[in-house]
Amino acid sequence: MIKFNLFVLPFSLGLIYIVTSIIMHYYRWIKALPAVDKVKLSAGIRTPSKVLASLKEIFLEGLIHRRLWKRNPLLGYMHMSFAFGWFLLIVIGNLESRVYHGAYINAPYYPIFLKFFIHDRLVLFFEIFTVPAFFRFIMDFLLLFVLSGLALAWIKRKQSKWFGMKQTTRHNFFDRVALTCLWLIFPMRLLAESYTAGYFHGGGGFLTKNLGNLLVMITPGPAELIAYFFWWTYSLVLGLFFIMMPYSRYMHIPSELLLILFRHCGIQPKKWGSSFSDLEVRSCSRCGVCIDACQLNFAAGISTIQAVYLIRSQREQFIPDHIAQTCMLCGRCQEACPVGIKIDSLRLIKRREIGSGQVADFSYLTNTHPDYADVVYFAGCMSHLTPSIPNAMEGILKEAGINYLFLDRDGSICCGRPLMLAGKDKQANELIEFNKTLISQTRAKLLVTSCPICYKVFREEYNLPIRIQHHSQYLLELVKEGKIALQSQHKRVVYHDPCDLGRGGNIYEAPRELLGKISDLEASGKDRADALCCGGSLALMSTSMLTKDKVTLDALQSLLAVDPDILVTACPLCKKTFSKLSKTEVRDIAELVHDAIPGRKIRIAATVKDPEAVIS
Amino acid sequence: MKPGGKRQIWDEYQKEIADDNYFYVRSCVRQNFFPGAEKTFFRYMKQLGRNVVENPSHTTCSGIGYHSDIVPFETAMTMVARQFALMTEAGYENFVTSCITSFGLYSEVLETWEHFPEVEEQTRIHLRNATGREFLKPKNLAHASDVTFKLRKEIADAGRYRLVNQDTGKPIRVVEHIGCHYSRMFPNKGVGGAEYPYVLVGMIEDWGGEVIDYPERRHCCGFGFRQYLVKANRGYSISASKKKFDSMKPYKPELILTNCPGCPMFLDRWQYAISEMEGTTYGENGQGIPVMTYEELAGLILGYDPWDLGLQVHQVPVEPLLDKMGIPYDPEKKFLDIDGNFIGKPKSPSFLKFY
Amino acid sequence: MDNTVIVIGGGISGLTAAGMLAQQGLDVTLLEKENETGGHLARWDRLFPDRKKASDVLDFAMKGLNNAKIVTGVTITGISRHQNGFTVTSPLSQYTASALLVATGFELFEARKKEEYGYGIYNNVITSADLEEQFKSGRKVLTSEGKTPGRIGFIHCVGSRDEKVGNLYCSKVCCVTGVKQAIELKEMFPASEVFNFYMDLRMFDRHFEELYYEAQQKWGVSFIRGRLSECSENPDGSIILKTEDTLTGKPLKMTIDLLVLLSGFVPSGGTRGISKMLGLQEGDDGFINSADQHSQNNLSGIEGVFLAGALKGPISVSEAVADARAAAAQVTCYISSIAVTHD
Amino acid sequence: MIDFGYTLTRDRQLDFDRGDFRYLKLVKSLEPSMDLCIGCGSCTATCSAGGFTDFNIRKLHTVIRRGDPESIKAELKKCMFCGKCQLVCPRGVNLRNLILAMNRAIEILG
Repeated sequence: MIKFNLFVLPFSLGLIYIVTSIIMHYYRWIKALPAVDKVKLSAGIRTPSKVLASLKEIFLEGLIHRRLWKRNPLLGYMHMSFAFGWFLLIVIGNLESRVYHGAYINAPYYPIFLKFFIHDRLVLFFEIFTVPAFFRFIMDFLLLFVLSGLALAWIKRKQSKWFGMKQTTRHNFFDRVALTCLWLIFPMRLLAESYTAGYFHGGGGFLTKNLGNLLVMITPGPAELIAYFFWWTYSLVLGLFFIMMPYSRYMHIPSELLLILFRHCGIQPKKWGSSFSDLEVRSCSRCGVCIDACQLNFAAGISTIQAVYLIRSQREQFIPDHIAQTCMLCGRCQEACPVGIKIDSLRLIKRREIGSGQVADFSYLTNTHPDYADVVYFAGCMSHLTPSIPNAMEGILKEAGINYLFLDRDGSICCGRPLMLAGKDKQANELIEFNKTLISQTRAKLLVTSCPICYKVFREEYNLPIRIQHHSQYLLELVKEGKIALQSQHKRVVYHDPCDLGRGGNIYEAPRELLGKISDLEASGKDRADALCCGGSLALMSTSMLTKDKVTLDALQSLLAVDPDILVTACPLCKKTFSKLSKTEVRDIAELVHDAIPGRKIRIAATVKDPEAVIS
Repeated sequence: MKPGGKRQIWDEYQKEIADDNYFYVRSCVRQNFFPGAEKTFFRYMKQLGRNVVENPSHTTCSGIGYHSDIVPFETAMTMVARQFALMTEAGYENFVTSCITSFGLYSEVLETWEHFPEVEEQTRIHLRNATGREFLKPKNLAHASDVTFKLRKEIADAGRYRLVNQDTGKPIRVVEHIGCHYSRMFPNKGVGGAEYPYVLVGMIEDWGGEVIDYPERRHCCGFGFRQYLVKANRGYSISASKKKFDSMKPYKPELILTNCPGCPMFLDRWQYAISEMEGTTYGENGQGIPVMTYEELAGLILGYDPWDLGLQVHQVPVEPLLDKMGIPYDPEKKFLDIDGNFIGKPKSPSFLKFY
Repeated sequence: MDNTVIVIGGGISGLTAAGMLAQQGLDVTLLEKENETGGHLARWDRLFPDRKKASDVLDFAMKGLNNAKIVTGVTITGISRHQNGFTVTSPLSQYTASALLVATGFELFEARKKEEYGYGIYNNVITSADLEEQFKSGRKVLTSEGKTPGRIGFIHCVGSRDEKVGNLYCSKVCCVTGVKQAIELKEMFPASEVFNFYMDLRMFDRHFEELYYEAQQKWGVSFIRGRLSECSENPDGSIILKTEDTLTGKPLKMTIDLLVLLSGFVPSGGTRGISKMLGLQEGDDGFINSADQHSQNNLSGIEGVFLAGALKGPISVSEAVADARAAAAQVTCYISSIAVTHD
Repeated sequence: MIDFGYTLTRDRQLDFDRGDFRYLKLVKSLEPSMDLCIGCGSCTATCSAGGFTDFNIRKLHTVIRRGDPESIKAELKKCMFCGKCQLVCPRGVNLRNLILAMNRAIEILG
């Protein structure tokens, strides 16, 4: 029995190349890890639970593409049919080859090109129920499965709208070559196997056999040669694909596997970049989901700065400033990313490089030695432009008889996050240290802030030994503890999730539960993790007010679709931004709570604009 | 530059200047600053057949104290009134002052009395109580430079030299500097008004020179009374002068002509001080820019001996200018007084060219 | 008594009013001292804020005048009053009418009076009117040395809001004129830098502020808050400005190639003359006071004598047109009322 | 050199003709909206840093426009970047990025 033919060479070479290249990549990534992460990793791979979890995720995300399914079933099926189908072809192909091949080890190409080497015909009727027939059926079925995905992929390229995608990524040269190969692999396999089956009247399953007979019948010329030609092309495109892989988007497949393992070992992105970030960059499949998720794209028509492009320029070793600076860091793309890349931290890494030489001088700040209190309330800079929020908070705190201290009553010392959003962490830390001292001096057990921007940084960077709450959480707590009794005003309200509170702080339910008690809360189109940014983001650096307004107007349109009496949010910046353009009254949750305290004269929510917006 | 435009303004600020019989009051400081100046005024007035008298018992007008904020206006008015009394007693009615600040103060006082007769009455009472004197207000108040301006053509006719470079035949390039108190307060009291005073321009033009305008022409010389008199402010004073020099330098002036006691003093002495402080000189090849009073210049035009005009006490040597104008002088006699005694020769400055 | 009206002054106010009156069938005679009607507008190129051609506005005003009698080159020497109304005499002839509408307008402040700005002395100092004439002529605006100006300065409030020239009032329209002309110069010389030196920018009417915004955003015109104190001339003919940049609190010195003075309004010679003859009420600012600035702004306080336009103080063209129409309405009412009383 | 006991003081005057406009050019290219400032000062009035020290944003970018950047180099470091200025600007000047741009300019041009 012949076990070798020249045409297997391209495939085999390609295979050798890609395997070594992947090993080298893995080696480099692991080697470049910081010591701490190396420890985490070695510990991780020795912990079965973590390994299992990784394998599970690799299976669910790498083969089944669960996240993608959730987001877009068509895309999900497409990717699954490709990945999972191909995976099975290899596994089952191997098993099948063993039927004909006793040896324990055999050349990798053997199962791949099995039908070239094995094409015995099954004549007798009962043979249909034999093992080989079973395998042929399965293999043909899988091939069909993959081809269906291929068809979808092809349609997606031509008609991305059908997939509900407004935009797909632009490809570079290697991507195109690799893509062409990828698209050719399975048709070639189909043709090769079919011709072979047709010529030898054997070796094929329900698909290849019948298609083969048909082809041989209708195509003139020596079928054997045609078959041989297709075996060659099949091997060639396979080999070429493997060789192209490291230089194309398809490297994301092996990269993602390692990334998943890293994550499960608890390795985090680093502020100043690391091989983890590099791995993330490599793991991007450039599916383009982030482009669709980006408000700057669909609301303001800016379609050059999205995650996928940031990552690509990163891969090309040069990120233009405007790509790094033009982003609201709202986290929507991060939420949507099927690979779960922490794109915001990647962007911040670049922002830190810009102007990394700059220093701050906050020597003018002098410690005011604040009084002691149980609860320290920090309104935040922005709240000083929406005085109705701190006013409401104080009203409530008094009502609840809390021993509190309004720490930034006479003007805020910024929490530091705005500086961090501009990539100025060094400067931010000076402010953070200063505020930490102030806060600890109050000996308070609880820090409450009205500003999600502050809230996020308090939790992530301050590591204070005390509880930290956003006022929406705190007010709910007060209600539950019975410190304040509320009476619903039965206003129809829609709640807007501020980026830093929702996606940033994972606080979705507290404000809703609270609003449920004092108003008739209506759902809005995009909410929770999918909520839109108000457009006022401090992270958006080099973008004109006009553009920002577009984002705001678009968000308002979606939020006010149900025409509520009040648009409620829990962030002074969101409130200010919306108030500028909203026809509907915009208020902070704290104001509503304050109004809901029985015996207070209720303000009529009829004014077109937020009065505070006029004052400030 | 549209000369027509300036002429038009000059025409609008014609002031009446008496032709003869002047009662002259001196400046407090000029005899020390430029001893020859006032003497020369008398000399050429005599030569031109004009009658000028003065009264040795006249005092300061107190303007210097008034502008240093140490003499109240009431006091100043009474002292001014006394000067007028001296004029009245001498039977004169054309009052001529040597000092610009005095001129400013006299104008200010007269203007005040014009608008507030009761103040004038009060002053008469003060004067009467203090000195028993009575006075008439002058019919004509002029500054000595006004008078010289009026006689500039006669001086030119009688003159032996002109503001012309003998070698090149080109007019000498002159910048004029008018004392702040000349017409800033009352533009119509000065020849040519406040913005483009004509009093010195007229002399320079008629004596053959070329007037050059420069950006900081209007800027104060730097004296500013308080600024100089209080040592703490002196840096401010010299910086102000430097600003003028820096601004005029590109125009290559060959002479600075002034009509105020303070200005020539500071424009002259500060050139030395600046050169010693930072090595900067403003004239061609290390020389300074000679500074003169209109009397000294008139004297030169009329052919008086430079040393009789007191030019030897100038900090910035005038010899280069004399050479240009072709005025002969005896270097040997430079440091001799009227009786031929040696008055001592200052040691040569580090940077400023000295002769 | 008849329905004759004499309109004194053939500027945009006079023309508009005369047109209205004529269209209402009154017998209108318009007297203009110059040989051409149109007043300032006839010498102006384009109008703020929409850059409309001044000539278009004039043409529109002229349309209504078909059956009004227009006499130009008339020097009025006397006005006498009698029971039939008024007789206006000029060296050549006499005109009688039941009512007089005075629209003798304003003239621009004589920039020369602001000596320290050097108008008429320094070659490259011109007024907004000079600039407008150059625009109208279609020639490129050049420095006196024939070069294209690289840096241009506009000085606001020349002869306005200035105790030193005896005018405390604001001339109102210079601000937006400066902005408009700055834009026009930027269009002509995109490479040039244009600066406006102002005390306040009074963009009082519709679309003015937007024009200011456009000047900054689209044309990069710079605005420096500070009033020119004095300027002098460089040997090369360029001008050195001395002002304060009040927003940084520092004195500022700047060399510019062309300086444009935005001259304010003063009552015209005609206004002063006629007001003497009729004994109109002159305000402290020299402009004519109406019977009541709010409700009777076209009445002079003298029966049969009406007021229209800039003789009552600085106004824009659109305001002048509106005021002239209002005045015309007042005159018509008056004519019909006396017709009634005399029947 | 002789010390007379007094010194020549440098002229406070901004000499526009000797101004250093490299900074303006760069900053403008990074944030064109700076042209829209009308000097109202609301940015300075609301400024968080301005509440604690004599930090004056309005002055900072005006000075850049006048070609006199020296004076601001130390000042700029005081900004806390909170972004209030941007929220109150009546002309929609993108102030946070403007400050970022000024910092960049100083970093690049020294």
